[in-house]
Amino acid sequence: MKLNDEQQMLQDSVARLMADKGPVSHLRQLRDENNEKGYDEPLWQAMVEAGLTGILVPEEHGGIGFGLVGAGLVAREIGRNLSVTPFLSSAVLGAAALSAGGSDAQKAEWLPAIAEGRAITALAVDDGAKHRPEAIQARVENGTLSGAKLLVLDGHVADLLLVAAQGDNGAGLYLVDPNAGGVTIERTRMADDRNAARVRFDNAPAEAMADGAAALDAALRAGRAVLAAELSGLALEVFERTLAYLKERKQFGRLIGTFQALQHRAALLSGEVAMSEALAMQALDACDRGAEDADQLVLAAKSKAAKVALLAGQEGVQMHGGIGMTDEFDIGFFLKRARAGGETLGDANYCADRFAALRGY
Amino acid sequence: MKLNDEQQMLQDSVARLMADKGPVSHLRQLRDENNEKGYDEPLWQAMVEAGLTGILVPEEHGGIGFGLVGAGLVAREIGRNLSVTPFLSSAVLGAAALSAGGSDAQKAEWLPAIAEGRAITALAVDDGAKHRPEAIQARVENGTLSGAKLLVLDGHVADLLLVAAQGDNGAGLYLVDPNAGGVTIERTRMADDRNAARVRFDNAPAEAMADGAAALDAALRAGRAVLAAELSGLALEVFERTLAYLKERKQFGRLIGTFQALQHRAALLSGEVAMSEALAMQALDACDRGAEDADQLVLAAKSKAAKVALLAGQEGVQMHGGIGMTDEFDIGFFLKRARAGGETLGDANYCADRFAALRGY
Amino acid sequence: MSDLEPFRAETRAWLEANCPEEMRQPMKSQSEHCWGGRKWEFQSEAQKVWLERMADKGWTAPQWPKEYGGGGLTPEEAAILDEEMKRINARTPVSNFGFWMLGPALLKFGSEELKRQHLPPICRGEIRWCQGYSEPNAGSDLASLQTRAEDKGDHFLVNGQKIWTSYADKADWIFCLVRTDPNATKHNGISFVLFDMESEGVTTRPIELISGESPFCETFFDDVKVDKDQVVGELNRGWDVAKYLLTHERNNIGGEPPGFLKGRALGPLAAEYVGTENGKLADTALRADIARLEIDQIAFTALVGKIRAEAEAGQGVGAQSAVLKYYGTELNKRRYEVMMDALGAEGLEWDSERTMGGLYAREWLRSKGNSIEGGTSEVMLGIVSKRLLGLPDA
Amino acid sequence: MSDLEPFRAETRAWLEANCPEEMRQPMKSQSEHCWGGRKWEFQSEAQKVWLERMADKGWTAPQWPKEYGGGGLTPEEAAILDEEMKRINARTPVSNFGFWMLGPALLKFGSEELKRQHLPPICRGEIRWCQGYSEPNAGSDLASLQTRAEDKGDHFLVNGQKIWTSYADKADWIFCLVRTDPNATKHNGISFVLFDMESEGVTTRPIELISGESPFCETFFDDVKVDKDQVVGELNRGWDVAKYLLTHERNNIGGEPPGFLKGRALGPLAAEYVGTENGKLADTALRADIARLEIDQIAFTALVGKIRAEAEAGQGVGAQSAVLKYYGTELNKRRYEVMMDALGAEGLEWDSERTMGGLYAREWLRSKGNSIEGGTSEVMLGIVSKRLLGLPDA
Repeated sequence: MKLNDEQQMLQDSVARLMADKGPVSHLRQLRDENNEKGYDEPLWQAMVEAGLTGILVPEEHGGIGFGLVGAGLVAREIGRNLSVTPFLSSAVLGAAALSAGGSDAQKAEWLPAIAEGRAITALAVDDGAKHRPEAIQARVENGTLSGAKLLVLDGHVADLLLVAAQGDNGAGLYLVDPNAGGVTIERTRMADDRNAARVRFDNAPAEAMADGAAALDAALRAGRAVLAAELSGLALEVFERTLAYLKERKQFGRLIGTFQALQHRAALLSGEVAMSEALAMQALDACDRGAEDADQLVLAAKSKAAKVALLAGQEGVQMHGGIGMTDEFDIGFFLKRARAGGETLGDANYCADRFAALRGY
Repeated sequence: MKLNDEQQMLQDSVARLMADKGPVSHLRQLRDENNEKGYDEPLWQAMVEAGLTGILVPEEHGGIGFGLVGAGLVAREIGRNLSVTPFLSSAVLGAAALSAGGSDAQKAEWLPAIAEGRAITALAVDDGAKHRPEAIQARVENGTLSGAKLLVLDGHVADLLLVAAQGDNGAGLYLVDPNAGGVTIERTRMADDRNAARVRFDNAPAEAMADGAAALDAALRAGRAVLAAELSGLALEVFERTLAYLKERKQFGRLIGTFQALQHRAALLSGEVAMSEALAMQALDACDRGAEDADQLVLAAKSKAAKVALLAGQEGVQMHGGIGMTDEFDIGFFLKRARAGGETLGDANYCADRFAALRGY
Repeated sequence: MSDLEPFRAETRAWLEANCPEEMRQPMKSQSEHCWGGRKWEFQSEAQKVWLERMADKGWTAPQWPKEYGGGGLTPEEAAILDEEMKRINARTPVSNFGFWMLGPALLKFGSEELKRQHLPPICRGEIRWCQGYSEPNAGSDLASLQTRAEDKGDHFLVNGQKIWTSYADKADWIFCLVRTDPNATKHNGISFVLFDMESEGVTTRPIELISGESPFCETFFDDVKVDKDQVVGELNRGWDVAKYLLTHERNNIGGEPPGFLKGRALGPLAAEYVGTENGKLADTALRADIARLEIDQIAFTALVGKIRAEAEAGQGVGAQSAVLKYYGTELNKRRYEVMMDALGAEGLEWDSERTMGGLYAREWLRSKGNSIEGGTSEVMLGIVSKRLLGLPDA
Repeated sequence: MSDLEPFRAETRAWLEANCPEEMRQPMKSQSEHCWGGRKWEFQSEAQKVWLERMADKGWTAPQWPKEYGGGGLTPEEAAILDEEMKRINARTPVSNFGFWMLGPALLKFGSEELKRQHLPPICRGEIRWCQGYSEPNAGSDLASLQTRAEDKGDHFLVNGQKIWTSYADKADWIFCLVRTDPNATKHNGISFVLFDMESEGVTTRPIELISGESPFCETFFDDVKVDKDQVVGELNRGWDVAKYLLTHERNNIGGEPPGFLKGRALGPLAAEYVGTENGKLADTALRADIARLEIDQIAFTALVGKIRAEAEAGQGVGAQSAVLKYYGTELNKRRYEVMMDALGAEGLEWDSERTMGGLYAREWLRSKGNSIEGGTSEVMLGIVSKRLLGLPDA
């Protein structure tokens, strides 16, 4: 696929916004000051003003309804800058879940709030250290939810939790007020210095959605596709920084970029990054078009992007040598985020496994 | 492990013998003349005279009882020269099976015949295209065997077939006279130009062994360990030929071995070959010592050797460029044998799978 | 797009009426492909009729100008023709190096006379072309070629040797790189010339590959006379033509490979041989390998689509073709390795009927040449690192 | 071998009697390791007693000569001591760069005076050493180092900057490569000198790694006075000493890495997190990755054993150490990647108690440095290709 003019404009403006207001240095600062909220509030406000929080919210609910390609373009720049906001949690996962499975009242309550940045939502899916949404453990009985979730991104700053649990009709999402009784939230700082939380539910009041299963499916599909775009952007950025270093660092009296072994590895990495990017965009587009193979493409894209981002991080550190191992230098942040983003909503193996299952082997 | 003096002498003498009497050109000739027997008879006679056919046969049965390390040293040189004989079929698989599971009478009849080169045996295990000895299909009932086997190496020249079949006490080996009624042998030429056959048994008379299950186990273990040595030798030879070519072929006005990307790939390949060799010898030695982890080591060695031999073949062809793709040049024979030898008695995946199972995951 | 609907309807009707039933059957093997040329013996009346009818429409080369025997179609129309042919499984009526390589070169660099002389016979499948590029000491380093063409006043005298000349023994004419100025620097002094393979002094010798096939030849030129008007582009500027064609050739790689694996999913194939447990392939490592390979293929296909879309939007493909060549061929090799893992012993049979004459092993072996011919993988990575990434020379 | 049995019996008895119970417990983390040195604060009385008793026997450096504070053991005896210590899980009493690096260098290149001065305090754990090799612009290309030592008659004056100096902030003395002849060619004019880190003009600044630890420092020398008798080996021939030590260092790599994964099988660990189906890991791709990794590790261990056996038989290790360094570190990185795949979100927690303060993620990140420090993987492959394979320079 190729971007249309509207999408190209979006990409250009988001690229400027993120580079200006959400660079890697902000992530470092948030970490160093052990920021309580753990995300870049001025950037988030700027994104609200730019309408980006409503990118998946239909116009009738106050959003711009730009679709997943649009969300992916935002995520790509987030990946390039390691910008820290609840964009994935709220504008993608929350908006996708509510749009797909919310009742009219739930949509009317939450979608405008998400679009206008008045509310942040967080998705709680994983009962264990590995993402296994086919075997959700948390349960809802008589309108109350019990169970424990981890890797709840932005869980400690959320105004609404979307929690995957088993109910009378199988697994689906439920709405839980984080401030309600029976909800215990423990913020867990992750290697990538992003917000995550462990959340316990002990008979916490839970509100059913109109179609909680559809909401869960939609959130996972959208989240994986958008993460694929974020990780592709991350990989591209690491690659470009590494390429620049190859053209500037001298050893043995010559630029290290003149060493053929590094040249070939750089060439391989550039191809992998290009494939990861192209596939992510195709998957996002397939979702927007409602294409038959959208699920396969999304799983493939997430699997590929997770691998490529990690490879880019590894090669980035290795080619930078000692300096790449230092905290002072930014490249390590990308490596950490590559792994954390790769793990989120299903790692490369999980996605490949589901992909294989969809293809019948 | 390190070779002792006796083993070192064996290696040296076998290396001379194979290079003199069993070079790749013989394989080519056998193929081109579509030789009826399909193996190098003069070489086989020389091996008989050197006692190599009795390398696994205990001295009391006329062999030299040199153990699997000895057999592996022979196989290594077979791998380097692609020498074509029934060494694996008869001197390794046959001798190992009969030694481990034959009755006194069976040992007395067959082991001296194997050692003296009077008889060639062939092992028939695989019921399907993939090696799955845990699920043997052929059956023995009332002393007659029915089923179909493929990849029966040297099956069409064998004097005795050792056939894996289900009997009253589970799966094990049975002795079958290839000339008996109910046995149909179809020679199948394989990609590596080795002897193999598809054999059908329709109520063919089958003689039970004293311990057919032990015989099957011993044959598989010995065969895999020896094949690991053969494939390691093959990989070493391909690597050395390729290395020599890197030092001789010029393009762009310089030796291609001066290109760093090729240098690094050659270095990687050399390490892989060295590891494959070291592991194969360790596995053979562990078998001889009756070490507890012998089975794990053998599976690891076969898996590794299959991968490395294939990698060596692939890199060998690629680094030779166009000439490597021609039949006139020998490198392709190594690639073909790498795959066929890798497949025999369990491919890299199969061996890794069994290895994982032994290690409990 | 809707204004193309009449064209689609016409095309569909014409194909329905004119494509013989036999030419709508999938080819059992590549040997059923129609190469054309003076020596061609049609394998069936249907093959002959189909070629004639398509050639009459100009649809053997849909986008070439009508005055040279082509169909004069726009890219959009050509895409529709392609779709409609695929819809009824219509075979390609004829194809050879004349279509893939020489035609594009002539259209870009050739004189009007050369176009009028050579393009129509290609379109009609009357002349089959081969390519004379590589030499024994000029493989990856193609520009160091030594075959020389001496200016003898009214003609050139060509002497030298080519290798890897595809089907030189079956071709009628050759387009050939020759050195016309031995004193110029390496990349200069090369010309792109055309001559008849029946010329005196041309001999060919097929090369047997490790797969057992002989699609390539060694080709020897001993005082071959070549007309001086048979130079494509400027004299001594043949390298430009060659580079253009190499890029063009690489750009064509990246679709699905022909052969056994075409359109065949590896998962179900593997299931036949390794079995399943709980619906998953019983060989867990093979399952992982297939999934990873298929994901990489889908990613590659996405990249091909993106690059082509950009190329059509006028940004051109250029050095990107090296990316496509590299990954396309490496993925194809991986596909064949995984296929061989799945097929086990059956994949290794060399000449049995049940394996269609050892088709699996032969195609597996043949795939190894993909990353050598048309520019090695190493050369491709070099092009990517220098021209796309701008990494400096040592 | 049987004549060594009395030695084994004595050793066993002595260890039984002298190794404190606390020193027989496995270390919970690397922080319990005893580094020794002037600034060392013993973490327990047992740690102190154990060091003293072992130092008295000379067994902190079992194979060094007795006159320098070592144990004077033969390799066979040292192996027995090692086995007997392992039998009761006895901890290494003390260890630092003095044992691993400087000692071997002094024993091979040092003057009698230097040996007598420096080796005994090392053996007693009184002086802790660090290594001054790399500089900001001399990493892989170590020989281009610029730190200079000017001959001031009765002393050298050292100026410059080192980087990646392990625990320079905790060490007492440094062995350091300095340029003593600025006019000589790159590999000449370098000397291997020793000086006290408390000398005036020495400052250190810890470098924080991506794992959050700071095992390395930047170290600055500003007019540091160094005695002229503190040169190891010949003046301007320090490169020989450095090369010897680099090989020695690389040769020591290849055993199991310390840390969380030491002695831990990945299969059962993964089973805890990804679950099993029919006794196999439910994540089939992870299962394949672990099996392939473990097979490669076993193969590597076999190669290490073979190379060491050959080395002991007098064939030496030499450039083989580059093979070991390369594969040892690359395998370790792979192990940590697979571990992270298995641990999922839990592996990513950065400072929680349940992850021992983010131990998994931190060790994973730390492992990335393995293929950089002590000679990068790229440098190792270069050594292999040039020195072992004899491939020519461009």
